[in-house]
Amino acid sequence: MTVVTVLLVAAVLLGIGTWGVLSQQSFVMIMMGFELAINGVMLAAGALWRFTSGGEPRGQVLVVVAMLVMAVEAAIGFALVVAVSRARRADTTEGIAELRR
Amino acid sequence: MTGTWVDIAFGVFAVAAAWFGWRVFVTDSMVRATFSLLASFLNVGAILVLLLAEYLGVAMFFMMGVEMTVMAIYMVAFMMNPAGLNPMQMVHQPRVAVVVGVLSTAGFGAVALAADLDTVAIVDPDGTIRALGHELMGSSMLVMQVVGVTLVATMVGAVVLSAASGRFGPADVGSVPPAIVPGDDTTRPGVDVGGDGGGHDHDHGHGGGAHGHDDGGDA
Amino acid sequence: MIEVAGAAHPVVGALVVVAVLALGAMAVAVTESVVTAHVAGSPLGSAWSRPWRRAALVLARPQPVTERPDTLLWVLAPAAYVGMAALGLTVLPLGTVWAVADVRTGIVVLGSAEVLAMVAVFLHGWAPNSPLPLVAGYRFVAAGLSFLLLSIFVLIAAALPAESMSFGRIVASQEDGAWNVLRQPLGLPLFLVVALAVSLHGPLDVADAGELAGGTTAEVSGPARLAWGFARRAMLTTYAVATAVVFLAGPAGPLLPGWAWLAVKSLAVVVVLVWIGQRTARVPVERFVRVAWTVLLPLSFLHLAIAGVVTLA
Amino acid sequence: MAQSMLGAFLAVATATVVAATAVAGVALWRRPVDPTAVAWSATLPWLGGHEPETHAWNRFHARYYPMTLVLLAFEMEMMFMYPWAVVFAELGTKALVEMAVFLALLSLGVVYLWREGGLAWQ
Repeated sequence: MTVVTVLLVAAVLLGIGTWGVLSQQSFVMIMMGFELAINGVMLAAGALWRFTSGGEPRGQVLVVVAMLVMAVEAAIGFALVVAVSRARRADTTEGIAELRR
Repeated sequence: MTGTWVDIAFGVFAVAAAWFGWRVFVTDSMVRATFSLLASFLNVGAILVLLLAEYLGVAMFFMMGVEMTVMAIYMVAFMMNPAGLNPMQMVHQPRVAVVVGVLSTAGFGAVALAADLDTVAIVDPDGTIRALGHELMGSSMLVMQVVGVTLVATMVGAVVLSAASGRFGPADVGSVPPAIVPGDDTTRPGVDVGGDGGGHDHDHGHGGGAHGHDDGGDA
Repeated sequence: MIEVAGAAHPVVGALVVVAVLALGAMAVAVTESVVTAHVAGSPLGSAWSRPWRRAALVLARPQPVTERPDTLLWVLAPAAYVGMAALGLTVLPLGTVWAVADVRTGIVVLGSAEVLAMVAVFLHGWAPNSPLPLVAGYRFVAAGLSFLLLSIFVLIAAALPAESMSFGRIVASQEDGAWNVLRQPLGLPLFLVVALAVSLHGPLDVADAGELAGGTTAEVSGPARLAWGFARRAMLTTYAVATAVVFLAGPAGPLLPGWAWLAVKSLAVVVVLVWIGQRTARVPVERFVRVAWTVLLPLSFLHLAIAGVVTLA
Repeated sequence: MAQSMLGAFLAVATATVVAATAVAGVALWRRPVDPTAVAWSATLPWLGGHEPETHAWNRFHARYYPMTLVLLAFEMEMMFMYPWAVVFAELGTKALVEMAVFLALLSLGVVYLWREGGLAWQ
């Protein structure tokens, strides 16, 4: 377990997440992709904190902020899903025709 | 635990994190997809514990457990075919997506390999939680209070968007066209209530689409 | 004086945890039977042996087959639920100087166990592909997302005087000062609510009560049903021990060895919990959610404030 | 010391896995209903004898969406409160005031949820 191996794992998670975001049609599945990408980011931040910072607490704060981004993204994202579904009965990106105009 | 065991554990958790992450997007069952993502998070949490970020790793279990439970609710409510009983393809631009995914992995990985990162040992591995506490109450205090404001904004936004009715009646009054027949929600212009209506005209073969909207019972 | 115990050998730790959960689950089953008989005014004689006879009957029953269940998750659910009871127990001190692993993040580990137990209950409702268990799973999640906050605030309040999130330190801080039941008086009732809800007992038994058509267990019978019955009693055991540790100074006490004091205190908590369960009517989930957010959550803020001021005084 | 922390978590993980596996073993032990004896019910949910009116694996609308979303945002405060609890006694009144401000701020969100009727079933 070195800084490089951990960062490589983070890169894989980021890549899978990106693939998911781009390929999925459903709102909720797209959010899953984002979360997996943020998962990779948190791992990378943890690795850099562990191996290169000497335990500087700000590195930990960075991970907490990444988690916060995830929570905000999830809460607002789900709320949008509910609102769009209620108003338009749509649950995929293609379902909202208005966005194409 | 000695170094070798840490390496072995890291390998297991790393493979599991990636494998579960991949399963999220290939399984048909929405609940399995959600909890595969949770499993990926748990493995990353375990790696964080191996990285001596004890608090962050364990907190990951906690936070992601809650977040994925909520996620599961929305997956079942807003995906047609939650259990994956009818296999279906819910993707677009699959080739582009794979290429971009591989490229981003390669790019990020190349940065990791190329960057000449000096390894610095952690000064006080037993004091990491206390150090984080002092940081949050000290120089990162502003971060915490800004986070507080952000979270309030998030909560208000989420309630505005998701609550069906506020104190002043239905939340979407005025934002949707009125029904042709008064009181009949299904005759509203732009509302698709047919079994195979315009909103779902892509390539997922299933029969339980739009009419499933109102099937849910009360929890 | 409790010292941070470090870690037991993994094999020893696993054996102790399994033994405690098994003994605890049996104690809970017998307590339930006896308290039920006592409340009903029926003779106690046969109540002592009733759990064993019922277990044997359950074992002999056949398992219904539903159409395309998610078999993997169906088996995983009770296993994960017991696993989370075990996870919570590992970080609790079980003797004066002994815990399986008195880690520095003890209360976070217990909180994680609680959250993941909620996932297990949801999966138990989802897996059989049957409407009633599914509805019960959602019902429990609504309650679970509400009582979660209470347990976190209560445990954080207990961590304030201990200056640590380790349960060993929490016990030590009570030996130095007063027991938490006295200096943080709101904590015990709030935590009892959590203990009942997370272990699917008493008035908050919303996931698998018999009167609610069996809830998540509507399609489970035979050995798998026995496993689920064991799991929820194992969870009650873990939370009874946690209650004894956090509020009654766990293994601390004169004359008797630490584990004996802990056993006595935990058993007392079990009796109280079961008795509450027998004497109170089930709360509808919607009402519980409203009460949890509008009454219990402000109470836990107040509790936190009291704990903070008392710690600084 | 760091190594002993990992050793502690090894013990935590071992006990968890052993207990879970033991119960998985019991839960795996299933005795199927004899399909020749009760042919029609063999692959239907039992439901206490009622006939199922719906497929369970359909869309299921939970009635408490706003509450879950507020919780998602609200529980983020835990990430700050745990480390805060550890240094609380050391920092004293300053820490008390700081967390009081933080929690008061977050409570606004909960109060808003309650006033908008978000706690009622939608």
